Amino acid sequence: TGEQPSTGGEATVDVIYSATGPMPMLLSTDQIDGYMAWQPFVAVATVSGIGKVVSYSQDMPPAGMWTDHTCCAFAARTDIMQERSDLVNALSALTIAANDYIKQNPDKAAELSADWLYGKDDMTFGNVTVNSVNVLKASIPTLKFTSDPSEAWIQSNDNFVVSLRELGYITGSLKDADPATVNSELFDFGPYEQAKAMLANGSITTPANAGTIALGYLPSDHHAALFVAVKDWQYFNDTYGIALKPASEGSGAVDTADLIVNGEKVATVKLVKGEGGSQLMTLAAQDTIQFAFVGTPPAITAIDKGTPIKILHPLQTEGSGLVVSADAPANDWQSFIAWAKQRAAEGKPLKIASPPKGSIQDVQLRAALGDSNVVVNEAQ
Amino acid sequence: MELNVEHISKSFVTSKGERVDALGDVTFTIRDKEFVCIVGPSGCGKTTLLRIIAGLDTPTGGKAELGGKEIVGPSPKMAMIFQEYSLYPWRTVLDNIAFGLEVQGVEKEARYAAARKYLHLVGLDEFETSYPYELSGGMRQRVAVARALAVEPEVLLMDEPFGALDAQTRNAMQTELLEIWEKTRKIVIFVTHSVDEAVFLSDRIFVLSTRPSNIREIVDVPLPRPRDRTSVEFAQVRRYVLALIQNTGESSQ
Amino acid sequence: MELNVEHISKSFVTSKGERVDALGDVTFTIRDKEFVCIVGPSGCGKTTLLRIIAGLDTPTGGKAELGGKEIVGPSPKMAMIFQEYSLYPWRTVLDNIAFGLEVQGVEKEARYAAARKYLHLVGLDEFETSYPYELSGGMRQRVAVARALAVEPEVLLMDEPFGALDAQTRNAMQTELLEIWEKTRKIVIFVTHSVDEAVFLSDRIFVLSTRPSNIREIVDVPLPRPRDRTSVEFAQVRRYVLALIQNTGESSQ
Amino acid sequence: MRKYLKIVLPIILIFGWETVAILLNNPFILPRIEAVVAVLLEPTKNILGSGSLLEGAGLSLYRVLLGFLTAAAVAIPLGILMGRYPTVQDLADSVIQLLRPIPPLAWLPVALAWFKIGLTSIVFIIFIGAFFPILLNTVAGVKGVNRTWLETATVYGASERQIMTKVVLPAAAPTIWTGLRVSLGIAWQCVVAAEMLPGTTSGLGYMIMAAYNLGQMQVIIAGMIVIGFISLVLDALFREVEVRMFVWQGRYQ
Amino acid sequence: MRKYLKIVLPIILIFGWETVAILLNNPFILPRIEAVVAVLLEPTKNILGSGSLLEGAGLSLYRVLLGFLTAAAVAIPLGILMGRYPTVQDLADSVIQLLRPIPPLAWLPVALAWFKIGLTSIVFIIFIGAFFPILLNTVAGVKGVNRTWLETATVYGASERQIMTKVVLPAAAPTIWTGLRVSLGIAWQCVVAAEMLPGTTSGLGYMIMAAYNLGQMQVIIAGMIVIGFISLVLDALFREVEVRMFVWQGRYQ
Ligand SMILES: Nc1ncnc2c1ncn2[C@@H]1O[C@H](COP(=O)(O)OP(=O)(O)OP(=O)(O)O)[C@@H](O)[C@H]1O
Ligand SMILES: Nc1ncnc2c1ncn2[C@@H]1O[C@H](COP(=O)(O)OP(=O)(O)OP(=O)(O)O)[C@@H](O)[C@H]1O
Ligand SMILES: [Mg+2]
Ligand SMILES: [Mg+2]
Repeated sequence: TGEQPSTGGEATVDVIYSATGPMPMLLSTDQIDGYMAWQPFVAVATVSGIGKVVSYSQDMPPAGMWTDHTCCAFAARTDIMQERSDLVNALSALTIAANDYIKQNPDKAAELSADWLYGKDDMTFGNVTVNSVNVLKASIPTLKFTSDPSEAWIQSNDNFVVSLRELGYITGSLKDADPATVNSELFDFGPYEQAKAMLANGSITTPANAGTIALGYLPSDHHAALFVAVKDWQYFNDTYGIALKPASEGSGAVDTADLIVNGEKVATVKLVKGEGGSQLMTLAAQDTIQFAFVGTPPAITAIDKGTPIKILHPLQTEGSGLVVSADAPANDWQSFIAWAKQRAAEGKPLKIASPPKGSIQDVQLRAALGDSNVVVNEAQ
Repeated sequence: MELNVEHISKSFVTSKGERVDALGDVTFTIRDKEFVCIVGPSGCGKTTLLRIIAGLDTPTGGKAELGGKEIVGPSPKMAMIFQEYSLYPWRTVLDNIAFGLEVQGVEKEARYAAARKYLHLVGLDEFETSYPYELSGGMRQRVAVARALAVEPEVLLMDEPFGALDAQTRNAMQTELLEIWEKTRKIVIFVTHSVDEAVFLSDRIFVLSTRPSNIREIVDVPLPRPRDRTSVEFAQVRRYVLALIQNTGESSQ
Repeated sequence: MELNVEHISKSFVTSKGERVDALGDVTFTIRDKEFVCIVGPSGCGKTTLLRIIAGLDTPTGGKAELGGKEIVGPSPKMAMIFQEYSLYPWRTVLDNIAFGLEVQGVEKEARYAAARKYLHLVGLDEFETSYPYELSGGMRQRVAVARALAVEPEVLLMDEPFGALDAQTRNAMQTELLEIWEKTRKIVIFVTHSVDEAVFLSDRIFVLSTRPSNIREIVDVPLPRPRDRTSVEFAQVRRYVLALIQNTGESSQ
Repeated sequence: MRKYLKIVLPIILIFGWETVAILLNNPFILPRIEAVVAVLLEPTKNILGSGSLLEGAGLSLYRVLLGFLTAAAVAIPLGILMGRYPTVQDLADSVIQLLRPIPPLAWLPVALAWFKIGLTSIVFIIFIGAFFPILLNTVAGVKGVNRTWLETATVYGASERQIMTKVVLPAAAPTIWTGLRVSLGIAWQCVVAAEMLPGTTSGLGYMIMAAYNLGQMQVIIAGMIVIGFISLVLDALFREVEVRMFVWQGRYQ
Repeated sequence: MRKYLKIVLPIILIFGWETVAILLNNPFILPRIEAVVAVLLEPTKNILGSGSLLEGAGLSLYRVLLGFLTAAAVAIPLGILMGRYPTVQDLADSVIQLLRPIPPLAWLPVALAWFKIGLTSIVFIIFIGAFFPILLNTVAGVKGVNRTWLETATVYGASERQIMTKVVLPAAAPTIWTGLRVSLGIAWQCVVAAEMLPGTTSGLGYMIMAAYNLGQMQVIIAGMIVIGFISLVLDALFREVEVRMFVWQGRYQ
């Protein structure tokens, strides 16, 4: 470990891979100059006053490239899609309905998410204590909750395939595949269409009993659809006739829920909290989980390695950001790059923390810095 | 019942692969109810000889017979008291004495009754529920003796049982052992380094030579019991055996 | 140089908080170059007495003086040989013998020269570079003796040094010790359980009583050296001391 | 006096902590004691949606005990077999030596693949940590059984089963117990790793890692203190049982 | 014969593994042996962008040794002081007992806050794991130093410093060495936890966790095998040194 000196006259930035949890601490103890993270860690910085946002992910360069950029999606194993399409369609429908709910009730969604993720607890960041509900109220509006696999969204995924190839993270079946093959490998929008149709009809077809299934997700408000669907299950039951009823009441995360369609229990759903998208993909490969809420890049790399899953439709887009400390001389991307160049010239290149290699945030940060002619060094 | 040892020899192969001839060619006969002591230089094979008689080791050559039957393994007819303390520290005194009977499947009541009898014989009644660590060295060896007697063996093998005791306790134990032996009358083979002890206790003393050892001489002790250590006859036998030993050990190391 | 012990008493408080009176009131004088043996029942305080003389323990009452000066702590004038083996197993025989001199800051060459001299005296020249584990029990005690002699003390305190040896080795060691003592001539205080040993070695035998102990009797041994264990005079002294001890110990436990 | 000493350092540390915390004024690096105490004082309050400290402690205790007991149930019989029969030892040894150094954390993926999400995986990780200390101590304990105790049993004609239950097990019990004590401590060390498994949303280990992922120092430190404290209490319980169960060792007064 | 036995179980396991792997046909649950061997056979190939197996092993070894040596450098002097002076022991004991059971993983956030991103934090986590076994063994070793050895030195007038360097240290050395050996194994167990720290993108532990996140079971298992193997080799080295350094214990032939 240790920093390498900046090379030549080029501007460099050191990227430090880290779990997101310690990032606010690292920032406020001057161990890093900024971090690129998913929500609600961007909101954590602004609400607690530790840092400020340089750029939300959709605004990062190259200009226009990241508008509506892909983020998390609903994915399922191909075998269950073939054998139990009724179940897959029903779950898709619930997800779509939940996304509508969030769009209509962002504050309620923030509260339910804060309940799931933090038990609505206060959080302490150094000298500042903030309420998690407030953090999420700041965070939820910066996300775009949509279930629509639009052309732009597909294009954004294709952009990621290109970036991941360039970074050397794609080595398998997608390495040399043409765009059409890539898309047919990655996506299956059938369940989305069916779900839309059922919602439009106002009735969900009751699937046959499926025993116990498992759905993986990550502790981020990107997956608020799951949180609202479970925490306000009564609403979904009453409105759509489909619900995930938690096995036990109380605050905090729920690990088991009953899938109820038209008043009938269809399946026991284990809700598996993972640590990262790639970990969820491993679980899917082992058939430990059959469904996942997961970032599309981990799904892409997993499909590339032969994991039998398909991406069904998005959960949300955008939702990450680059944060620097509150007193940093950077307020937007331009001034950030100027700062980075100045610090590189002083021989003290900026240290920016990022989630693991190949994550959306990693790919975006590298691409944006590259576009601004800044070389990325990996701290070892 | 007689005990015959016929041309017994025993060699060991050490971990280094060297051969150690412990016993060369040992032959003797012990008469019924006889008390015999074995003396000899350290490392000459006394313990080995006892172990072979007890059936714990097999001889390289020759055989041992008890009552005309060859000894091929441990048998309830023989009890051995080891050189080191061998009481089970997790058992009370009474349970230690009852061990042999327990192993033989004797009922609880019966074995405790027998154990109490021998506990009384060695004069430790009040220590029935004590653990070994609460006893002095001398008391422990008395418990070991009681345990051995409790199974009512034909032969009692004792490997330097009083070696670790101080002079006084040792003398007292010798007197006690003789009293017990007189009451129960079995063959006793008693290994010791102390010529004094050997002369005080035994009917005959077997003097072993250095390795590979055999019987150098068998000394009769014709004195009536109880014997007086300070008598001239006692000193005579003692002097004779000491001289024998002194000539036996070429080296003192 | 004389050693005086005046009205020494010593009490311990055990971990349970009970008081044990080890030494009651002990007074004696040892003359220059005298060889004295101390005998007495187990636990009567022999080791305690030696430790007080060596300056390792302080008496509860009274005092010990060497050459008229009160003993308040360990001094290079005295060397002690402990009841247990006390060689340093990680040092070779030569380094063990040189230990006392090394501690006193004697130069390497000088201390090895001195150590070799005493190594020769105890007849172990060829074991110079051996480690203690490679020696038999008797050889180890000889090394301990050499180590004690090497610092050329005025007083040599020996606590049952030959207790763990077999009869033969023990006899040989006694003879050797006397030879060394005759060559170097210092005060020797020798604790033993063996009356035989005491009679063979010493000018006078101090017989201690049971706890809280004091000197029961001091027995002169007027026999010329080398002594014959099998002689009638030897047996007489032996018998006398044995009788004294037998009466001393009321209990044999 | 000694009792006071024991609390001197903790008190100094607490004062030092608070002073440094005030001077640093950076709760990220060192939160004030109040912040941690505030967490500890509300053990029934839900923390960050991962249950209360009390629930977490209870759940982790349950998991640790389950893993620990499973490990004991496998390791003790296997250890006894390995200690008593060289064949079994030879069979198992190479695999055990290779598996032993592998960190519990490295087993996470394997646990998940084999035992799927749920209690079994968690228990498996704790099992892995607890298994080897128990196994190694059991083997050592059984191998260390005094040969004389075994041969005594043989002399009295004990069967292999009797030797196992009446000699080997009681004799090895103290060593096995030590293994259990050490291993329970290690089982606690594994609970954080075990509760990192996906699908886990409760337990002290989970709470610590969740707090880590949310940057909540005061919760982490509170969690560490609770783990330290529970381990202390369990260790004290084990010692207590040890003192009662193994009085016969005569070590405790 | 015994040698063959040692490879029987590994062979069975390998066959069993391969059979199950073929039947399961899911490399995410159990990869084929070929896949693991392929990883092991190309130790210089970059794996998952986290460096090659060889680099990872080298780097982890470096970190482990650094943490281990630091732990030794602190724990041994502290342990000696605690073992020799009850005051120091009383002072430090309660804090040590509380800190000991806290899992290395739980220290991650603390390490990060105190030692910042970088080598120091990693070394600290390993330090935590390695520290306590060394400390406890050193204390035990120093406390276990034969009282007679200490008193012998006192009798010869050794100063406290001389007693430390010439008696306490050499006498406690074998126990301390055992502590070091155990602790090096534990240090390896901590490397995975340590390499989970932010800013780390290399080392065997990192590689295992990265492979875990990417579902590369063959890399995980290869990493586990390499860790197991390095530990085995280090352990063998320690034993080798032990045999050479501590010949004087007379245990090894
Ligand atoms: N299992 C063994 N392997 C190798 N050599 C052995 C073994 N048992 C005994 N010996 C050797 O056989 C010889 C006789 O040993 P034994 O124990 O019978 O002597 P001993 O007369 O009882 O000695 P002591 O008086 O010291 O008890 C010794 O040289 C000893 O080293
Ligand atoms: N440190 C101590 N604390 C308490 N009691 C002690 C201590 N040291 C010795 N004693 C007691 O003082 C008495 C005398 O002990 P000492 O070791 O001097 O006897 P001894 O005559 O040398 O016995 P032995 O012949 O068995 O060596 C014993 O009863 C012993 O229990
Ligand atoms: Mg013997
Ligand atoms: Mg004594």
